[in-house]
Amino acid sequence: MSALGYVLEHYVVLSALLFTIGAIGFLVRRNVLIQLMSIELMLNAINLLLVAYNRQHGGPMTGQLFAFFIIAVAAAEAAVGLAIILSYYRLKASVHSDEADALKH
Amino acid sequence: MSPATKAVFELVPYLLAFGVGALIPRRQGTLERVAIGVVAALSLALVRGLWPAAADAATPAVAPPEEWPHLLNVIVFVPILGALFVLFLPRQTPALLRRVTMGVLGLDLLASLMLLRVPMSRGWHFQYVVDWLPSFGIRYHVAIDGVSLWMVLLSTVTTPIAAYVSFGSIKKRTKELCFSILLLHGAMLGAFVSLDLFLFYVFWELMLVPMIILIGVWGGVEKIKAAYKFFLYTMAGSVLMLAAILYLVWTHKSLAGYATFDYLALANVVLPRTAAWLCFGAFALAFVIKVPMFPLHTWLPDAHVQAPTGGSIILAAVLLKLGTYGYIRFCMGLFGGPAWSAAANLAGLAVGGGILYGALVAWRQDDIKRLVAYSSVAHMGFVMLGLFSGTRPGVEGAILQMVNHGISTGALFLLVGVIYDRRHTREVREFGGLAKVMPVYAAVFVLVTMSSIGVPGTNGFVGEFMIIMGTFVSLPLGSHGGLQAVLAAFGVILAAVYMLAVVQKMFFGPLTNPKNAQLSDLNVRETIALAPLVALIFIIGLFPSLFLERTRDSVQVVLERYTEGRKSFQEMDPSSTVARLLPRRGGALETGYPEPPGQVDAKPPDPSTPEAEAALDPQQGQP
Amino acid sequence: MNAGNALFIVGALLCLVGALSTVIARSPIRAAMGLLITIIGIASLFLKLSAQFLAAIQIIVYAGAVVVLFVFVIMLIGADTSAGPPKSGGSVGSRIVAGGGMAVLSGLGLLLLARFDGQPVRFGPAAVGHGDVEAVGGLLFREAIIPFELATALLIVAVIGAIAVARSKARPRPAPPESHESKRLFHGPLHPRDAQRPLSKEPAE
Amino acid sequence: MEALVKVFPANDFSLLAVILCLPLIGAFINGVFGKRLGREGVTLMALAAVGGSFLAAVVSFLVLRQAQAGSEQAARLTYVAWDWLSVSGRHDLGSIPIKVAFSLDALNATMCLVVTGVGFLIHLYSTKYMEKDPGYHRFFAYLNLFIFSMLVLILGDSLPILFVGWEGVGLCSYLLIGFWFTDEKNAQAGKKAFIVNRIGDFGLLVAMALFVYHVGALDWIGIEGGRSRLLEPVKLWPIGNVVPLSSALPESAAAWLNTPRYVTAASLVGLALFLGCAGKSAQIPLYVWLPDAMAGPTPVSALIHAATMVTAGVYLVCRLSSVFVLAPAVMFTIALVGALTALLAASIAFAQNDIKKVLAYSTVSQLGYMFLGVGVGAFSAGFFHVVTHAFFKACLFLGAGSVIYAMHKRIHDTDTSQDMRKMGGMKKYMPVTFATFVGAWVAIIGFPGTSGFFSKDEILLKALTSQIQSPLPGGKITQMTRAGEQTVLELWQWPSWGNQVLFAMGVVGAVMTAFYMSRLVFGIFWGDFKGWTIKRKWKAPAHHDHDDHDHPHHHHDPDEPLEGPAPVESPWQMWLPLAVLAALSLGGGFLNAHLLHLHPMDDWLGPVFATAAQNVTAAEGGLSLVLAFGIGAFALGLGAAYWVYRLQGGEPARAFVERMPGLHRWAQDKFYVDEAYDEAVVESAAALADTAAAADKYVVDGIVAKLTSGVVQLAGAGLRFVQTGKVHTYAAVMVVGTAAVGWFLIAPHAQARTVHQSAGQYGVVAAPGFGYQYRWDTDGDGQWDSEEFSSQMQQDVTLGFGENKTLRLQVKNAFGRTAERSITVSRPKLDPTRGPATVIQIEQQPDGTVRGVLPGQQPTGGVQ
Repeated sequence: MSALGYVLEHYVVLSALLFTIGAIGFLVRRNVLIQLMSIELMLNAINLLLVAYNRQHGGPMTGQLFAFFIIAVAAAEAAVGLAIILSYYRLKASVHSDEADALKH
Repeated sequence: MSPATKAVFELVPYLLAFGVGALIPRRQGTLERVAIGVVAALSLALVRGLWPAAADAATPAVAPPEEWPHLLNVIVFVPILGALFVLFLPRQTPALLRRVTMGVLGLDLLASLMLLRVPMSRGWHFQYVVDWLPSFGIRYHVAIDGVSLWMVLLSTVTTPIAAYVSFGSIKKRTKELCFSILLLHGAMLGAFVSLDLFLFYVFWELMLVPMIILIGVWGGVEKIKAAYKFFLYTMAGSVLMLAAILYLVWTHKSLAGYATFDYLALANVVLPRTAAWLCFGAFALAFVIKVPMFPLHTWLPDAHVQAPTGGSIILAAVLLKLGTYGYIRFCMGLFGGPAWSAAANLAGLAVGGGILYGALVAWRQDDIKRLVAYSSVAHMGFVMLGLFSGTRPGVEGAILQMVNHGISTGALFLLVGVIYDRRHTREVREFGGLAKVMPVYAAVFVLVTMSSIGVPGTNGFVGEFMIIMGTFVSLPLGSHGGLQAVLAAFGVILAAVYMLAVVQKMFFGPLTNPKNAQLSDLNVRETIALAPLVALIFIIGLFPSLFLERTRDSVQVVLERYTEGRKSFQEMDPSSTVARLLPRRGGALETGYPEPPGQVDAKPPDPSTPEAEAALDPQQGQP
Repeated sequence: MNAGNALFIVGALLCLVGALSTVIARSPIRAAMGLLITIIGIASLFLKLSAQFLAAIQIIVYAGAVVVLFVFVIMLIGADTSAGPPKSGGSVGSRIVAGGGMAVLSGLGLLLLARFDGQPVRFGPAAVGHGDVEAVGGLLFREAIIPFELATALLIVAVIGAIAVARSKARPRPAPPESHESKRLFHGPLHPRDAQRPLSKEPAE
Repeated sequence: MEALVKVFPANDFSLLAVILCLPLIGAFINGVFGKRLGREGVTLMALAAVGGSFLAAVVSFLVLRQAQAGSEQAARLTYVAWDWLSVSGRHDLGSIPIKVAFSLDALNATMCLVVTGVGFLIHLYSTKYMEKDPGYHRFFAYLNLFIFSMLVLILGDSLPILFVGWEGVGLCSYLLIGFWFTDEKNAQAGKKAFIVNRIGDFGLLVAMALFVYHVGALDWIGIEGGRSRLLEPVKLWPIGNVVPLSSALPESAAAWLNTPRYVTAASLVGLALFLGCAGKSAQIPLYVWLPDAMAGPTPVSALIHAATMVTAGVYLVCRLSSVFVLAPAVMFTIALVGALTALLAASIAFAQNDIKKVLAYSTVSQLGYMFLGVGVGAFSAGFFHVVTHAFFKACLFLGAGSVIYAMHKRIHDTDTSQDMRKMGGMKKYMPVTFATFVGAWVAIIGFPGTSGFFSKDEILLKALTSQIQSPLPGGKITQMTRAGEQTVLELWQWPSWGNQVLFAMGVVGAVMTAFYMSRLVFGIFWGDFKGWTIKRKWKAPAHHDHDDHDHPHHHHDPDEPLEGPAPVESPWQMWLPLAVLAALSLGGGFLNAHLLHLHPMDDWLGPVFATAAQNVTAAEGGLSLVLAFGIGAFALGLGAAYWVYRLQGGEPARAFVERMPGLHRWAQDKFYVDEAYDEAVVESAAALADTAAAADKYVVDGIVAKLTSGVVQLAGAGLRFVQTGKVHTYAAVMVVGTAAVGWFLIAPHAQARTVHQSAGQYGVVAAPGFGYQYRWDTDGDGQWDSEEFSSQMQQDVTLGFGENKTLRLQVKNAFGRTAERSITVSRPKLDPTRGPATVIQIEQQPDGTVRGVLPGQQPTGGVQ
């Protein structure tokens, strides 16, 4: 038990679980808001992985830097994504992603 | 005699020519008189200036003037920068836009005339090389030789004319028009002078955009369809060419150890049979579509009919030449072997599908522009035949015929545009007896027709004659050469049939259609635009050696490369799948050869191994 | 079991519970709360991995901005919007295939991971200053200055884009119907002017 | 004279440039500035140009005589203007420069005099004839341009320069025939002339190509010098590697088809050249344009379509006589075609009423005579007929023009004013015209002592006696093959009956000529005037005061009897040329009167034809026979015509027409040759063009463009169904795709690539994958090197030249699945004939390190 949290593989598995949960959430849920949150989950999982590996390698903190930029991009993505959701809601009065099929027609 | 008096005496013939030229027009304004006078004086200057120096052997041989390395950059980028500059001008001032455009084009013309000061000896001239994307071996490499020289001059001469004519008939969206023309001009020139295949490809594709805009915005009723057709045809060919370029570069990299897109380096790559055939096919397809050759020609009539006059002139005069130029430079230069082997069959196609078929179809057209478009197919068939013949007169004639076609067909499109501006129809049956109301127009039309059907004394004859003679004695065409030359000569009859039929229907006979009774003759703008073309028709027809002189050495080089390519192709074991890299020839022909990046670190030498098998990928067996 | 173990267990549990509740929650507001929990868990794990700066950023940006934004939007739209029945069949089949496939894939991936033999990699001692603000900041402003500036540009563009997308177009309002007899009947004129008599407070002319 | 020779040396005889340039300048000034110069200016310019040219020609002639006087060789005066272009010879070897060069020798000096001299007279005539035409300046510009082109044709020193003139005169002919272009018919005739001529030009182009290939020269000297190379055989069939459908044919037919057929290059060249000559000189089968060309103004008909341009074909045969005589078959063809043309044209001329048409067919017929002459090898006789014909036919045409000019006073319709049946009795009204016309008439029908008599009898004599010898010893070309000596081709021999047939045809033609020409003359000048009722003191109605060709449809009601003044003689500008030409027609024969042993012309031309004469044999004697037949033919023809048209008033002719209306109609409608050509050639070409146009629209465009776009559209329509628009569907597909990629990454793949490290050193590198482990069998014993899987990805192999080695590789993935593959590495044999692809030059640096450098310029071959 003493190794818990001090071994890289633990973080890798945790990150994989988080990512899987996020991915399944994204794939299964119809609510765009929750899909967007699932994406955030996946991004966080990746961040965790990056930081964990960076911790293992030590040296220059490029992994952390990368995570930093991912956070920045995630923020931007959330802002734009939410704006799109708002706009979509105005148009369709719904937040169900499977009703957005205007491109097909 | 003092230098001053001498100079005055030197000037006398020019003044005389100017005077005669200025006297020619009747009932027209000063502008026209001055313009025609200038054209006459310039023609004289051109003839005298290009006259071989042997005439005055008494004067000691003067060293050719220094080549200014940036001249080609100026020629290519002046129009492109001009296009960008035009974007910053207000669209409410069409007159200013037009003046700026004409100024830029004029500047470019003057700059391109500087090219004539240097005799076009073997090798590259005005070469300028600079790294562009070194990690991919892409360089900005421009240079000119006797082949591209005339292509560059052809475009710098015809584009201003096309622009000038366009400004007369197109009044809407002037800014976009100016932008498109300038960009198109720059891209065409760039394609003619690039020796880096990547650069060439960039210009080749860049050219498409303004041309589509020209057709699609100022075109006729079905302009969008025509623009699409033009685009899709050209694109289909050029993407395959890109694939072939990449394959070639990749092969070169695996052979020589460094990547380069440079023509000079890639010309030394000898591909194995199948690959060579495929790459040749990809290149040839791109060029053959552009030329165009049967059966890929159907975009041309549509594009011509729908394009505005200026667009048609540029399309016929310059754009099509990129196909033939590309064939000379790249197909014959890079893939001599397949090109040689395919020449006989392709020449059959050029004769049957181009010269004869094009003429027959042209005969049956009611729309004059469509007729001229099909006549283009026939004329370009001649050019291609000359190239396939692979003989000196054949290729020289083909190059000359490219220029001729640009001038004659350009002038024909211009003339069709004149009548279209007045009547808004191009149907032959709408006209008849026009010679009565538009005598000058009729005279010029007949003259250009004569040039188009190759009456001796005009430019058309010289090209066709050389091509036919070259085809007859051709080695690559073997025993078919004679038959193909005879059939091509037969095509000359058909040319007379369809062109004279249309001349007769349009200009002769009674003036039946009352709508034609009040048509005005050529106006000042049209006369000025036509004058240089008419002058060139005679200059080339009478003094073709002025032009051939400057292509001769380069054609020799092209043919050497061609036979050499064929030789190394034939020497290759047919079952081999291994490419080879020829050693560098060096000399003037390979100045600007891309050097490998730095020096190559090699393992300690093993004197007992005579070979460097960098290229040899042993074949893998099956499990 | 020391404090480090405990921190990891707590962080991991927070993450998993939060993630699951995000995905499972019916109401978006609950999902947002789950996301918040996950983010806090990740932040604590960052601390465990001696990435103090990132942990702070995580809290500030995610908890402070992103989740708040989510909550705002949920409030704007209405918290119960997802309650309605699906209008178009709901793509049940695709969702089952996708979700199931993903689950199977992940399971196989974990199995693959388990198949690798080899010793688990233990972290060594963290270098001094690893992941603190000074170190990361120095790196950010020295070596990664260009990406950093690009990130700022991206954020600005994103903000502008978000505004542009979310802003409702000032559509011309539909002209009010000429006469609503019923309204007139029951409510009287909506405005005194409509009653064709001067407002009581306006000076009569 | 001496001074002249000094100023104009023989090898830089710039007087030729003067001869050429004057008409060109005239054409330019008249064409461009003519309207501003006014009629007088144009007249002056045109006459000065051609007159000056004539004077220069005379001077040149004298200089040439001077040069010729002392030598046996043919004297030549040459002038090189500039280099035009250059082509190359067989298999692109050698260079054949084509210069804008002109030369003058006895042949073309004579021709030059005729062209400029007759040209000047016709210019003079035209100043009056065309006086009232609004296109006066245009007319003279064209006419001057024509003279220029004609001079280029005859003075050109090489075939291409001749071709320039050749097409140039065709162009001028086109412009002048269609001079009154507002009439559709004229424009049509011009077009026809141009296109038919182009067919001939095609032959000339082919001939030039053959010369380039076989002789390697295009200038006269070079062709004559290299003519023996034309005797080589040319395989005509099978063409190239075309194999006929021999398997589908019976044995004998296939054998017959596959037999190579040879002809001599000379025959091909001769035929091709003759096609050109037939086009320009209106011989069968290309004669149809000439009668239609009469749509042009009459002086044009006189100058171009009688005196000068149409004789260019004869000139060309004479010029290249040394080549033609190498092909006896072609010569016989020329003679036969000439004789046939003479007969055919004469028989059509019987039934024509339009005086210009009669003269046109007469021209065709006379041209046939010339070809008959040159065909039998009597070049100087043929050429002499060119000269005399120029005199009398120009005179006849101009005389006809004079008559038409008179008729035009009241009849403005072109066709009617030229109708012989409207004329008659002109003798009385136009005495000068009459006298000159009669002078030319007696010449053409061969009245003893006139020019026509001498030239025609000379041709008839040669037709009877002269033959072309086989140029090859033994008459065949043999070739050594494995089966022994084989005859490749046997030259065609001149048949023994050939001369008799040709002579007979010539005599018949002479009779016919005498008959129809007399019919023409009797019709015009004798009898009563039938054009209109002659009234003294008749005054022109106001609206008829101009003679305007722009309104040719200004018809009178045909039923209404016309009235008008008596026709009057033409002004001096018109009759002076007539008189000069008539005098020449009568007296010109003494230039070559062999009967009187007077033959300065033959002596003069002798050196030019000296080479050709080696291949011609002429039998002695036959003179009295020919004389008898010649005079007999003339007497018979004239007598018959006199009897029919004078004594019987045309009654027998009418009776003949009534008895055989079909034959007459046939002849009148020119034996329907035009119609047959229309149906056979033009229509089939048009049908071909229609097919091509339709094919282009539907088949080519259909397949290349429409089919392609159709396929794309169809594919698009199919793929639309895949696009549901539902996000979750896409997501599911994506997951499936991810799974596939994942599977690919995990499944074992035993792939490997070989890398070449250094000479003989190769590395075999296995492909990486998730959880892969490898084991190898490098020694090829079928046993794994070690049973354990390891992570060793690469094996190194050393090979000698031509050696190869097989390795086995097994890959195991994380789930224990394995895959196996064997890899063969081979090193190519050392091939001494092929150099290395790239030579790496080894350099030792000063610091002792060794570096390989890609050399700049290394010869191939490498270190052996």
